[in-house]
Amino acid sequence: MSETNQEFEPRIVAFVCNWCTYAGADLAGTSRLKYATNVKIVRFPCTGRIDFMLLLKAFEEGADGIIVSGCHPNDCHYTSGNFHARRRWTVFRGLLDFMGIDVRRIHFTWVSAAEGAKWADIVNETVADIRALGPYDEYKSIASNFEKEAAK
Amino acid sequence: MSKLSEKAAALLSEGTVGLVIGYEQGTHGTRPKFCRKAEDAATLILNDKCLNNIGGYLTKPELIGSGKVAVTATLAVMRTVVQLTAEHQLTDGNVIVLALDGDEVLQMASIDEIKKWLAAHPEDLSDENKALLSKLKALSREERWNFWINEMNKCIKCYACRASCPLCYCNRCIVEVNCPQWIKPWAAPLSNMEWQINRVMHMAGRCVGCGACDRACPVHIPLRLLTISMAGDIKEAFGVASGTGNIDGNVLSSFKPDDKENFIH
Amino acid sequence: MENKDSISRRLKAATGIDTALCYQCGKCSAGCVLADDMDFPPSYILRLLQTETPDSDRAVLTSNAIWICLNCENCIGRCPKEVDIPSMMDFLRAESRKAGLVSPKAKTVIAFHKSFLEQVRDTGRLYEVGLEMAYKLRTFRIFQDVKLVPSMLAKGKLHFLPEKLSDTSVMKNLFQRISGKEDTK
Amino acid sequence: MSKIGVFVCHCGENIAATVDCEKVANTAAKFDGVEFATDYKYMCSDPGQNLIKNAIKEHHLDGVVVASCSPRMHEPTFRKACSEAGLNPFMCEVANIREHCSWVHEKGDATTQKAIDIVRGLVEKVSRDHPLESIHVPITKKALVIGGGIAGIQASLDIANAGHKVILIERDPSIGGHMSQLSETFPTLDCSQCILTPRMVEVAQHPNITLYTYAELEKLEGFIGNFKATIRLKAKSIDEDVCTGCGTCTTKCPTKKIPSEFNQGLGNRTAIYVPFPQAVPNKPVIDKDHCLHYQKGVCGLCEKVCPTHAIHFGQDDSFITEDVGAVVLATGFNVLNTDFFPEYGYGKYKDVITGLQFERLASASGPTSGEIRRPSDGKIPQKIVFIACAGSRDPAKGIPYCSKICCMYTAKHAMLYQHKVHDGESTVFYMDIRAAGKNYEEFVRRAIEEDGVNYVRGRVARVYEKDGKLIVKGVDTLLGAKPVEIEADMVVLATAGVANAGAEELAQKLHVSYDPYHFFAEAHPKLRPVETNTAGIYLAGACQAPKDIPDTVAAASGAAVKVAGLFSQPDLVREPIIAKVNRMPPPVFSTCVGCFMCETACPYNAIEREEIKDRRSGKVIKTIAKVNPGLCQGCGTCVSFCRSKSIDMQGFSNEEMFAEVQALLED
Amino acid sequence: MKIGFYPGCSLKGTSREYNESVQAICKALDVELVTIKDWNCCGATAAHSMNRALSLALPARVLALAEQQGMDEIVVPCASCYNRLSVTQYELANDENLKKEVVDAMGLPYEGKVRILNVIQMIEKYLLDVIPAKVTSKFEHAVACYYGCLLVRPHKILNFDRVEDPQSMDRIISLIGGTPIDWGFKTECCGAGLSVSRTDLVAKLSANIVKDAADRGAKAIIVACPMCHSNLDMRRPDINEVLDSPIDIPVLYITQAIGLAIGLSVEELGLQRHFVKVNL
Repeated sequence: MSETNQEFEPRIVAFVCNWCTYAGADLAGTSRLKYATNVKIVRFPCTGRIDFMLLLKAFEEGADGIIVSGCHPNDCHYTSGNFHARRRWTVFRGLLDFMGIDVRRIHFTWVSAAEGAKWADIVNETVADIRALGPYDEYKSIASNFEKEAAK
Repeated sequence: MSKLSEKAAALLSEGTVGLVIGYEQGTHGTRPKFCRKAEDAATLILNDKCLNNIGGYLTKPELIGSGKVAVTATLAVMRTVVQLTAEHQLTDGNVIVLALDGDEVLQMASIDEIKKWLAAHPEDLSDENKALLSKLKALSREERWNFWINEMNKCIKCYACRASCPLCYCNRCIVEVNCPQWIKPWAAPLSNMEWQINRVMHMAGRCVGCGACDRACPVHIPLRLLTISMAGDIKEAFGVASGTGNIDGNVLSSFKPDDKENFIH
Repeated sequence: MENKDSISRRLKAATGIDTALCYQCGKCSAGCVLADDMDFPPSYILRLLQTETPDSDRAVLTSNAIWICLNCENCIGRCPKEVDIPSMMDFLRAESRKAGLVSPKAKTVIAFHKSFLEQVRDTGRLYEVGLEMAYKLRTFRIFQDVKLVPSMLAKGKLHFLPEKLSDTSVMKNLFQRISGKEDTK
Repeated sequence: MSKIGVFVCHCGENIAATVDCEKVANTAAKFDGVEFATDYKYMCSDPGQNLIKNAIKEHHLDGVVVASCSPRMHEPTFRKACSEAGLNPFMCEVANIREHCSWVHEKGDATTQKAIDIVRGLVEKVSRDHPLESIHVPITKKALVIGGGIAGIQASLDIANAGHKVILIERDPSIGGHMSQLSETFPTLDCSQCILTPRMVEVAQHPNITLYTYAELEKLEGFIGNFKATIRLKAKSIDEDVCTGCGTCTTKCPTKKIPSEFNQGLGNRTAIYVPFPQAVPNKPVIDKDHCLHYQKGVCGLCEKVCPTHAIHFGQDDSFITEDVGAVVLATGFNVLNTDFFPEYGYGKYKDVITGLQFERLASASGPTSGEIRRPSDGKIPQKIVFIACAGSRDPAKGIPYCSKICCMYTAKHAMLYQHKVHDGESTVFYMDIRAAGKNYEEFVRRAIEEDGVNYVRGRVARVYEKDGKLIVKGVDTLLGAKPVEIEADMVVLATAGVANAGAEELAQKLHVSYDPYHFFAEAHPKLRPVETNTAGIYLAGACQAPKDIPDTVAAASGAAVKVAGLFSQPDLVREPIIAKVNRMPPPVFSTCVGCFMCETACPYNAIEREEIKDRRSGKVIKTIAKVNPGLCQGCGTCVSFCRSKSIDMQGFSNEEMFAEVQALLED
Repeated sequence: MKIGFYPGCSLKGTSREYNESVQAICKALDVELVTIKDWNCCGATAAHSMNRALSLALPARVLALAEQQGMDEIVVPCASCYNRLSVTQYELANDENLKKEVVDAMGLPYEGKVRILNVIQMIEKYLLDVIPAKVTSKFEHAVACYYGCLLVRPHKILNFDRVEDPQSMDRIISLIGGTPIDWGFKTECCGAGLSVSRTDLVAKLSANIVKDAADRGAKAIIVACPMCHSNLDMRRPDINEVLDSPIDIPVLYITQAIGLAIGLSVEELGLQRHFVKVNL
């Protein structure tokens, strides 16, 4: 990959469920699809398991963007974990937006085990979107602020 | 003696309840009053100055013991009783609610009765809150961020918001969990904000809208706006009113297959 | 090819009636008292609309069926998919007139409806003698039902003076405000 | 400080071509807590696995990260290897640097860096992992089968033949279900009772099967392997041990005009009755609602004539409890009442009948001994009309789904009619012919081509009677929606298949989910068709959706295999990847406050209530949530829902996930 | 007892005997009908065939007038008017925009709260209890009760009787001593609005109805709709042209049948106005 030094390389974490999206990402691999290296995947049993605090922690640790992905509605391995997650994200997203946190940096998506190509697209789109938004300095500044205070 | 005081005194002297929690006039506004004897009830009042949510005391066994309790109730207190019962923190029938219907004192002993009363008396947002909310929502995202970061900067992590909230009854709050340390314990904008996000998310579908958190805040962060805004989102997205004691599950522990998902691609 | 201006789409946009719901069981046509007299029975009309082709749409608008439909509502009462065929017929009649594609066979029907509404506009009520006369002038069926007239008069069923509203301008205004929005001609 | 080993696999060139594996290993070696790191060509090969095993022993590793292919591929392999080397298998994590890294990125520093990051994330996770032990749940090796139709019969026999005990309960006085009512069966036209009755007898005589007829499930408690079923034995008013089934009582009973359920109202039965001659058990019951003794306190004739004194008036329902390890639901279906179709005149005109009634007419054991005679006057109908989809595919008045079986049984009915009334004319009004099944299409074509059944594509609008004829107003949509009118002697409605009465109640009793039509829901529509969401409860037959006999029997055998598979284990072993509510020393006991909001979040009803009692006084101090390890499937929805973080998940704990996220983003 | 009353155009013209008989039995049974002042035509089939907004505005004005004149319940004997008024009320209640448009056009306030009764509902609600005591000469005839379309459909909106095989008129006939026959055309359409413009079709449809009734031994057909009446009665010559042999069974309004049973005269009930002679 030809990278220029000027180009901003966003750091992105993906929170995915084991049964659909993780497997979909595996399929992207076995299909040898190519996508950007910026996204690192954390495997959860189910989207229902993804604690909203972990998303905040990712931002705190310097993530510029986040992907949250699981099984399509009605396809959940545990029948309804994704439905619960969907409600949680609806509420969480509204609250974050109200507090001025940039929800454009969190991409929610459903990727099934058969959608390797969709996964590759999602990664590339997210990287491009976050790259366009630039580093999440706003958040990082209060994170480092706190580090500074902690050091005192 | 007011009719309210008479009723409360009667409940105590009959032995129906061992404790009546209510309000009395204090030096600076109203204050909670715990009546254990009939004569204690003489000073009880109940009016729109009674803003503290005394429903919160109901989950404190050290205060109320194990017997029946009566509580003089504003609508917010009634919502608290209903919600706490749905969350198995109160036993239906163990709490007697005394409310005012004009001059008359209503005595409600069952959750169904209280729910009926609440359904007949919906409480809308105050004009002031509405105005504040729409003002904030009209801001750009960056402006909202700056607004809240500025507010969060003031926070001294005293947890008065938590202490005053009738629905913050956990034995161990998430801020006291250190494995992992979800939220850094010291006061700093980030951890303050994380604390508030946690507190508010934990109120999803449960907040009774009493505004106690907001009034308790010593640095005057408009905390109520967070829960009000969220309750609005929930109502819009799922058609569920917050703090109504839905026994079929909390808004986040239930779902409909066709819940809207316009943000998921 | 996608036909964005098909009748089906406009019908759905204007009334919410979705022709795609129809799965062609034919129960509407089976129960329609006039299916035998229609060039296209109701389910056939729906099939034509489902194709969303200009040819089919034209066939529908020029059909006689849409004008002899009685709106007796037998079809919707029995339709397993609750497709509101009577309201659809109302819509198709309006479309047919707008497009100037009214079946020549339907002229008498339209003439009657127009005469009827003119009576209502002018007097607020239906004045049957006036209606008959206007209708006959429109259709040149001067002698239709002429044999009925004497006995109707004898039985007190016809009056030569119309009953009117106290203020007939009320109706004229109402018609005018409505017509401003939609074609009544 | 932990001692973690990191093993980076080249996967031949699959990883090494784009990721600098050596660099990954070298970098990992410097991570906090990493004791040992190396790379190797094929970690999953025997030498690779030995490398891991030896390192565990040599370096006393307490955690292992294998950076290789997807954990969905080789996690079990590596965990097993660790286990063989004495390390708890759950202390081994797999870092996916192949599917998620080497295969999807070009060769370069960024790719190697990503692999390093992934490894770091898992090193941090593994350092917080805890050794976990598999969960063992004892199993009661006895199955409860609910419903004695062909599904329940098949499931019972299969389980019993696998050597396990079965309790079979049936609501009606006899087993047999709908299949016993059928005349011939499609597509072979063999006689239904001829193939069913031997199975019924087999059930009655099988040493492993205990049969309770006239019985219903009252209550089911417990969980997989450990259910406790309470069964209501409805009072039969006879002593079955004494009754010989001689039939004297049924012939003498004076109340003879009760519409026979078995004959679908086309014949009568007595108040003390055996539902049909081949009933199993072939002993009568007294229908209390119609018996003169019970209703008016008179009669008692049966008691007087019974040679063995088996009649016991005043018997009450009794209850028994059974410990069972698995439950098979085989409660079947019903046919939709046709009252909602007033336009077809069912109930108003005697000669408009349902498909199930036609079965009785066509059955040799039926009220007409198998002759097709119309109910009103007993005449043989010369013209007969079959209306398909009477209720099916009709969201307005019936049900929106396709009942699946009607196309075939209607073809069969028309065929049987033509076979029995050679000069008769039969017409089938249909919308689509759904004959997807082995020899099904051929069967329908035979009806049309060889038996001359007239198939008309269109629905019927209405049926009315005139001069002893039923005027059927239909349409032929293939002729441009041309109305068709037939003067028929009899009309047969292919009534829809619907969930059985009480299905919803039963589902709630068992915590089994059901669809909007009250059919029981399978755990997965494709891959787990005979399981329910509640572990240990299985589905057989038409209680899940309308099914024909072959599908029903296949599903029943499928459910039986699930039960036999469960019972073949000494006990139930489950991965310990489940949720757990924390416990603490008194006076806290647990940080759970018992709000039980997790209860509704759990898709498996695995959240139970645990009362913590004072050891001396027995007084309840606190009620907290408890996860039933037999039921929890480990989705973790409750974990992220719990406000006080009192529930955590083994293998994906808060601490582990938190550390992994932090480490992934570390520079 | 006072009820609002909307006669509609037919009852003032071709079907004046319907009006006469409604008024006569109400008077005899102590129910006062108060006519809506300044009422207008409901628009009937013509309006909704030509213009949807107009087809709602005309009935809406009638309902608005009734409200304005303090009526909370009106009886509408004409089945067509009853249908149009009910449908309008339903549509406006379910579409705020439409309601606004229509209210603007007619220029009257509109709430949509008036209860609309057809003549059978009015009889069932107010007269059923008092009729038996007043019956002087039992209406001992076998008759076919013909409901037509507009009284029962669309059922979702009208929610009156059963849409297939309705029974309410049959019950009234039994009450006054008659024998309602079971027949096949209770709710099949007679051709209604096409009476003038497509007499050929109307004759065919009405012939089916008259023939089935006569074949099954009905001595009269009982209706509750002026359009049904004029098609089956006034159009009888056209009908008989279609039939193999002429049929002369009369067509009576349900109110006329009741009137005869409680001893009202032929003239009071307007029976002399029928084309097919009433010789019961």
